[in-house]
Amino acid sequence: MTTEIDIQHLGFALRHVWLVPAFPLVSFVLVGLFLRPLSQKLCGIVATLAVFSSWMAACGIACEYYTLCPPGGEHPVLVPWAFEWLRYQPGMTVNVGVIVDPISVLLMLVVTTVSTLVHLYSIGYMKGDTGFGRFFAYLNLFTFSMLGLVAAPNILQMYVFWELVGVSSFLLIGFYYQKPSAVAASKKAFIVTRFADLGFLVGVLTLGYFGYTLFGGAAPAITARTAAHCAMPLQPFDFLYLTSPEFLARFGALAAGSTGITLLTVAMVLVFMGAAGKSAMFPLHIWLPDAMEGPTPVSALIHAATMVVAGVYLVARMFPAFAVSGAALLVVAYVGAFTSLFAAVIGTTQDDIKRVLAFSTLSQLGYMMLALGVATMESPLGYTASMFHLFTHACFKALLFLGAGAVIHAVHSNEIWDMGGLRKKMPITHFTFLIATLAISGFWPLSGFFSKDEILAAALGNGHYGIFAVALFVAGLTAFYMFRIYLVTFWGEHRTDKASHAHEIPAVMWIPLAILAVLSVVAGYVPMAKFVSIGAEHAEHHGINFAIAIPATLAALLGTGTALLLYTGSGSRADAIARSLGGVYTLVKKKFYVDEVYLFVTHRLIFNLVSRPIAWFDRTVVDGGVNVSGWATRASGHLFSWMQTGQVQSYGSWYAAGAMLVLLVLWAALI
Amino acid sequence: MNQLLASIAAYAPGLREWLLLTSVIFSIGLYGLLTRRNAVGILLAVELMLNSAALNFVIFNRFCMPARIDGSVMAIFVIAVAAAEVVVGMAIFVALYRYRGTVDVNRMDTMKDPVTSFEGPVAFNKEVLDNINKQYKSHHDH
Amino acid sequence: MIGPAIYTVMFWVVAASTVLFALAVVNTRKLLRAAIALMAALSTTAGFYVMLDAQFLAGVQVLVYVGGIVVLIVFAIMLTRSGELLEDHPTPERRVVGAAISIMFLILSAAAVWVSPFAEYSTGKTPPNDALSIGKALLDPGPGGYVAPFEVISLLLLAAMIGGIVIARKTPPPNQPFTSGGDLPGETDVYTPLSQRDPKRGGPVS
Amino acid sequence: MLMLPEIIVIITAMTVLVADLFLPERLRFGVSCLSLTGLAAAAVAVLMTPMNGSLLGGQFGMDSVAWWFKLFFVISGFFTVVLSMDLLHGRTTFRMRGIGSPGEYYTVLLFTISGMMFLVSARDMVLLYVSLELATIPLFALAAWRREDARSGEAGLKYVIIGALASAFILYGLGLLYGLTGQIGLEAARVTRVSPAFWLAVAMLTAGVGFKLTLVPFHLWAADVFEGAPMPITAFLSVASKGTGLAFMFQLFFRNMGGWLDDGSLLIALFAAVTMTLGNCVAIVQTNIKRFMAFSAISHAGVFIMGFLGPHDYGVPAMLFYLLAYIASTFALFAGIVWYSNETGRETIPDYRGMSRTNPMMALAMMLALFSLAGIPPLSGFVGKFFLFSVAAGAGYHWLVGVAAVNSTIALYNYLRIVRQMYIEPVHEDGPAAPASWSLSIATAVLTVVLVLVGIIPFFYNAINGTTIAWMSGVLPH
Amino acid sequence: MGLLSWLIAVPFITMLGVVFTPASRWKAVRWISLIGTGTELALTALLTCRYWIAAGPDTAVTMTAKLTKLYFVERIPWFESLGIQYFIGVDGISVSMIILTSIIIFTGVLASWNVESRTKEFFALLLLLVTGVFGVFVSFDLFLFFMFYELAVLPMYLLIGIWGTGPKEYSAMKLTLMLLVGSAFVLVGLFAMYHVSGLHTFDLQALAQASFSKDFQGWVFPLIFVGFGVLGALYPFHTWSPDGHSSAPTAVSMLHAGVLMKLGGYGALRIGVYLLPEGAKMWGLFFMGLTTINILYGSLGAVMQKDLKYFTAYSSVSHCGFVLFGVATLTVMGLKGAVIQMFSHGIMTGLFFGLIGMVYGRTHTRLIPDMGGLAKVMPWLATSFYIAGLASLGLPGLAGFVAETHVFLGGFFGNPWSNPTISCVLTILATMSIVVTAVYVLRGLAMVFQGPITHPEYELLTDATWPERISTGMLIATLVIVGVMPRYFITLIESSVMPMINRLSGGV
Repeated sequence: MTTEIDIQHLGFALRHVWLVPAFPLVSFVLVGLFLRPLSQKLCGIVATLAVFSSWMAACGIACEYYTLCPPGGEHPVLVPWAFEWLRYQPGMTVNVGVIVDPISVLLMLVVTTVSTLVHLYSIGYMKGDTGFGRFFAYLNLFTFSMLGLVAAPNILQMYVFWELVGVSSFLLIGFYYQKPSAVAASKKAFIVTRFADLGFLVGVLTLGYFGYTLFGGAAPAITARTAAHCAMPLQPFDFLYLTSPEFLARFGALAAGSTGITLLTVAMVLVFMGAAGKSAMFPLHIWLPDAMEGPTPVSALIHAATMVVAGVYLVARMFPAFAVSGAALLVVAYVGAFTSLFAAVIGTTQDDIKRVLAFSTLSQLGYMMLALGVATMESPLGYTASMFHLFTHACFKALLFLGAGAVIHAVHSNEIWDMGGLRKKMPITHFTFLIATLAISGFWPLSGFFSKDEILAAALGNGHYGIFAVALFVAGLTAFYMFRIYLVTFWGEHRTDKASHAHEIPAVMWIPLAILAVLSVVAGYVPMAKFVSIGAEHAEHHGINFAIAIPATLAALLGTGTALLLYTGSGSRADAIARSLGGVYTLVKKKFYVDEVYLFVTHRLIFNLVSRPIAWFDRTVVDGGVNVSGWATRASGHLFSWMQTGQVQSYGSWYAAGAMLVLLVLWAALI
Repeated sequence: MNQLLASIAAYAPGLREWLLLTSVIFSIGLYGLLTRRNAVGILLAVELMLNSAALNFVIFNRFCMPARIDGSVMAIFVIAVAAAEVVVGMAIFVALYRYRGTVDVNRMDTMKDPVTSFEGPVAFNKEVLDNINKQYKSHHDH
Repeated sequence: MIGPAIYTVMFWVVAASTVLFALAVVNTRKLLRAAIALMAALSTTAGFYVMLDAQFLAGVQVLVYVGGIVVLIVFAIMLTRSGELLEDHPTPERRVVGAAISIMFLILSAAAVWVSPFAEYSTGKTPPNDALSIGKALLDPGPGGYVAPFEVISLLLLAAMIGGIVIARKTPPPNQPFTSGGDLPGETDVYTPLSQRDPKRGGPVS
Repeated sequence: MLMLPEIIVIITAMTVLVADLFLPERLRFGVSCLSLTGLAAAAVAVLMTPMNGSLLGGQFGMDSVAWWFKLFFVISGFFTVVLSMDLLHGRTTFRMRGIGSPGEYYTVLLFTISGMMFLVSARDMVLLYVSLELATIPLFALAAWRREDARSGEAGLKYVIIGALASAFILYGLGLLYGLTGQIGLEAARVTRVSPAFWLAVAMLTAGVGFKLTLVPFHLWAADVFEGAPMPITAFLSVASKGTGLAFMFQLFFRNMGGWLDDGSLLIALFAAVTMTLGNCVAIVQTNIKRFMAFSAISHAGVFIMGFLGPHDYGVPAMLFYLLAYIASTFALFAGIVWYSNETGRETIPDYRGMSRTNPMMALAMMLALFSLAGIPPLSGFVGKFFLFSVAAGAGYHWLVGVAAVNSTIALYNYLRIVRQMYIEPVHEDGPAAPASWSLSIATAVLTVVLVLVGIIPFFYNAINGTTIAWMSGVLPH
Repeated sequence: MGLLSWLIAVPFITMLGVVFTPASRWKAVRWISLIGTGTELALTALLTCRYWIAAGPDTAVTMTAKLTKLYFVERIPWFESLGIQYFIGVDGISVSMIILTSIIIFTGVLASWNVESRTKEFFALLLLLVTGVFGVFVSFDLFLFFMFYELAVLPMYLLIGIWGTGPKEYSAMKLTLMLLVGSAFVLVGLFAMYHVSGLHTFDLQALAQASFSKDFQGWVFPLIFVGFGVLGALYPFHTWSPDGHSSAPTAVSMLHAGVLMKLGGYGALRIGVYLLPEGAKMWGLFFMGLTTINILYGSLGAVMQKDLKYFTAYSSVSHCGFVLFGVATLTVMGLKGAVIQMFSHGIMTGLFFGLIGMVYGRTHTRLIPDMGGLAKVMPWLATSFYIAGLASLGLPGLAGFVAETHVFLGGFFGNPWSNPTISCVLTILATMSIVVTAVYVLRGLAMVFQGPITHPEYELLTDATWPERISTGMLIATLVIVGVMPRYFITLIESSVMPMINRLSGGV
């Protein structure tokens, strides 16, 4: 039953949906241009207030949306507010607006909550830093662009804010621009994501092209269905159109030449390439570990909770299209699975606390991707599971990062071997960090358990046994490396004097930790299936599916056990195993030398073998050509000037010979 | 006798023979102008050429348009022009002789194009190439 | 009958002599001899004029051309003292090139002239070639007359004479005043700085 | 009275000759003023003569083209006199040896101008040939005017010999034309049937015209004579004698052989292309400013004869307009060169370095003249070249327009070499040249203004075009 | 004297004012030229408003029109016998280009605030250059167009020759000669059209109605396109651009890269595509390929440049490649993208070269390895440099993105007359440039501005002075406005591009 919703008279929040991205934008302009030179304190407050008010607006939207169309029922896609931004050609305009549907509401909530907490936390964390105002301006810019991305009703607006998110992450990673490593990391992040965006752009172009050419036929049916919900008329770039069954049917039918792969798959793989870049999937993951150079709140906000999930959100948004081209979905699944395994394995060997958390984020993102990958339109459990895991992961991963930040703030070093025995010095951080570790490892009462189970159930349900096995093994690994860093940092004796003098973080920093801890506990019980679902109606399912829960918990227990075994006590046992593994250990520690390969490819191959020869070629050959033509005229000048010998009689002979030549030419030409 | 006279008369010079004559004299004059070493000698050759051209006019007058006297009048004017030319020519040669002590035409080539050294394409390009190499010394990589 | 035969014989004899004299003008190494050869060549051309019923012209030719211009040339030879020493041979390649060009010219012009149809009109009526008609033609302002060229040729001769005089005259000894300014021997071409110049010649009036 | 301008010029020449005898040393300057007023009077006389009519039974004709040519000759004569005033009256810092005797100089100069005017109005071969010789032979004398200077003598020698050769060729050509048609008048002697002798005559006459207009195989005398002759005479040679050559070509190729012009247009196109390219290329390697101007004149000759190609009712006005622009630009440039060589005696291009700092106004005038010669908008050179290119394109010779455009680039390179010396190089170490005398500065100012305005104000082109558009239909035999 | 004649007259009058101020008060010269360019800016604003009012209502009409609708037309017969007239008017494309030029010249004058040696001649030549450029953008008579086109090229020689750095004579001469050879090609094409059309007039609108045969257009179009391409840095003829720009003083390279290179694109569009549609169809794909090389070649070449100005010169070669690529696509989006790219790249390069001049004024070196960590010392310049860099790599929210997406979509959609797969492949190759641009922009800027300060003496460098702040501020504001709210800017361009498309598809 499609509830009759008329755009004109919606609730206050739904009518003013544009407030959510507007607040951070206004505060970015305010802080960036005017408040920065005034006072640092004021910047912090204004920035946090702005994000907080956009959080409130998001909550308002969520409530009104779910009162309008109650959970469990039909969730129509609304575009309550939009304006024409850019007209490419008479039939093809791009509207900027805000889309309201289950996943965008969810994302808005997640982004605004984590962003508010991180703003609060960084007031304490960044105190006394010279670039305080600049930091908050960049944070607000990031929040604005993330909200813009989430609220994008069409793929081009998403691409616009996609780039803006990339730039703000570049600015934030390179915040300490005095440090060469931070500068290199920010550059690497931006270039790698930019490379992925190339694929995304080509994908957008293909979708735009086929969208426009097929727009004539498919449009009337779709507009009939969705006209009521949208402020502006349907356009080729809109998601409503791109994911509509009519369009997909016609587009899916077009085969790309002899290979038999449908054009739809090609487009979807290209789009996924953009998503893979932003969510740091396997080939394009190298920038995320280096992104840890930025201040920790940045890592918490961007590289844990919000930006990296943009890729997942994109795939979710285009899910119907992915579903129609089955092959693209398989690609998503396998890439996701492999990344989670790959990252988890590396995570076990890293020494830097933030690098470990980074690899754990990589691994959890792999989880979400494989969840989407395994889902199909018929049994869309994976879709809900992925969104659920996104929600829970945002909470506890942000908490982990903020906790790590607190620890680093106290010990002034990232190395876990410099810390140790901090549970006595920093009790609140220790307690919240423990909750988050338990959540991520997937133990029963906490949120991690529920979301991970749903993913495993989805994988099993749709018959992807291989992926299920990998996911299970990764769950174990996650537990192992999480408890490894937990034990090394908080248990055992103080390894350095700084660790011994560590003191608890101020209130403004531990309040967000507490809130996040509560959230990561409560988040598990939210009945996500009712709120977020797609495709066919599926049977109500409640309670815990024990067939999945038991093996998952067993794997987690196994991982925790090995961690306890290796890292409590003197820790010599860990080194012994490391030595025994020998080469494999160093290989894994060096992140499988992927960075070195990239560096080699770019510097040696592209710079030396391509652009230097081009520059040389341009300077000598093409430029040489121009110079030689100059020389040729000069040489002909010398040649002709040779005739001027100064001898009168040679002039006379040239004269007479010339006259006769004229005669001959006349005779030959005109007889 | 008559028969002998008649055979001689058969070779009477028509228009063609006359014109052949003038072109022979003209080319001899031209040869003189191109080879004579002494400037005055060249003027002699010029006189010859002008004279043959004047003769040409008279021939055409006699053969083509006897009713009028255009050819002869033109010849008279040619003679006058030749006179003027000789006057100026001789004045210049005398002045030149007084200054240079010779009127040998081959030595009158103080003014000619200085055939400067004319560097090949690489040399011309050399300055540009140095600029390029300076620009691309293998700079260290960051 | 005799007339045409004699006419032909005379034509070929005079033609041959003209060509020989012309070659002499061009090739003799002693310049005076070349001048005399030129005189002979021009007189034979006067002979041609007679044969072509242009008696007045022959007279003018002998009087003006041979008598005036060639004498002037002889004066020039004397002045430039090029008559005394033997003129050295032209450089071989100059000679070859000159010969080649002139022979080429001869062949081309002869061929062109030989085959072309000129406006031949041989009614045998001799042109009114006596001095009276030429004189009248020179000064007749009407369509047939040549009064304009007559005036122009006088200008030309005057201009050539003035030019010749200016170029060829000797500068007078220093003490004698000279009519044209800027030519006094005192003026050397040494660059005198502005300050030392006398006011009359554009120097600063102190 | 149609012949009034010529008569005025001749009378001025005579009075100058006589006045030179009686004027005391102090009033020597009066000679120049006399010739200037004479030329001005002649110019007024030309303006007043009607544009058609004939005298002396058709021998001396007058039409619009002749009218314009006479005007241009008188104007260039006027400016040559202005340019040579300082040199002749010793008002120069760098003493020129032996350029004296201003009276005779002006007389001979005026005679050549009258010769040119007669040439334009000649309607039969006799007057044509004699006036051509009157326009050329005195120039031999003028080229060799400076007796003590070996270069001037040598220039005179070369000019005499090649001039004599050219006049012999012209005479032979005219003789053949007379023979072919039996008529002495130019319009009357139009050949109806094509024959080898006619082509021989055309070849010989082209050689004669080539000598006067410095077309390629016949241009070799130009460099040495321009370098040897005194500076004002080089100016006169490069402008007036080129105008005479053009007038002579008009008389021959339009009036006499108009019918056959379209057959020979490919030959003319080849001539134009080769002359332009050679002139511009050799100018690159020149260092002496006078030799440089010789080659620039040669390249401009190539541009001129492009007017003969296309539909003639556009070619004639385009050529006349370009002649006007060429006169203005070349005289403006020569004013600067004459002034600089008078004041410092330096004649090589590198010697002009730093002039923009020592004498900015003169440097600006010379730069404008150079850019006009190179054909840079909005100056008149550009407009003139534009119309000539359009004529060539109209005739279908697109390749020639391409060659001409590339040539104007090479020409710009040549002219920029001088501008570079003036504007970019440091000041010449021998110190600045004294400021120009009042006569030269006025002349430069006037010429530069004309140079700029001729391109922009349509009056000039429309005037020329209006009068000469019908000229061709009158002349061509149909 | 209509509005447009005043538009051309104001810089000329300022130039005369500058020339006639006594040499002693050279400081006043800067203020005179600033006032002059200021009035020019005001005039442009007035022109834009009046155009917006006049052209607003009939955007619908022009959708199907075959001839561009001109506004504020002024016609004065000049040489009637040859059909030449002083015919100036303006349409959407010209208005956008006029806005660009007046902004760039205003900021150029501000950027050259401390030119001490021979200031009078410097500003006089600069204003003469701008008069030529304004003339080109408003003239619709081919003779007038060509006259202003060559007038705009010539002052470059003196400006680079006298005030330049490095091998200035060599690069000045090379620049002038190559541009003139380019205009030689155009000249041949111009005359061919004038004569073959038989209309005996140089009026652009009339020639547009003349029907040229197919093979005639076949050989004239490449001539015109390559002729204008030389100025628009088409691939094999671009070598003057790195030398010319690196030797030119700041304001000159701003004006040259910012505005003069746009003359090439504008000419190719206005005379190439508009007058010779059939020729454009034949050669479209070929030039698309050539300009793809242009784009990739320019950006790859820029990666290894050590000198900041060479770096920017190569990047502007790549961006001008976009302009010509857009023109070669012959689609609505392509042509529109070309015009927007002309505008946005003009502003971007103007900003870039202005900033390089300012940095050079302080550190007296342009070699990237010699500089480092300047952000700490001059934050304003560093931020504006970064904004310019991000605009050049096509960050959404700045003008570059709008233009590039238009060009890519235009290329991707392809036109009915050329093989769609090839145009898709070429467009994908072109899109790769956004990555390479990101690489060299960030690499260059990071080396110069970020990291620790390399030389101790850089510690005491000062940040931007007030003229520099105003100029950079203005340029950045324009970039942001066009980037964020492109709608108003684009509808006008679209209405003046549509006639060209109608001519292409519908034939004359």
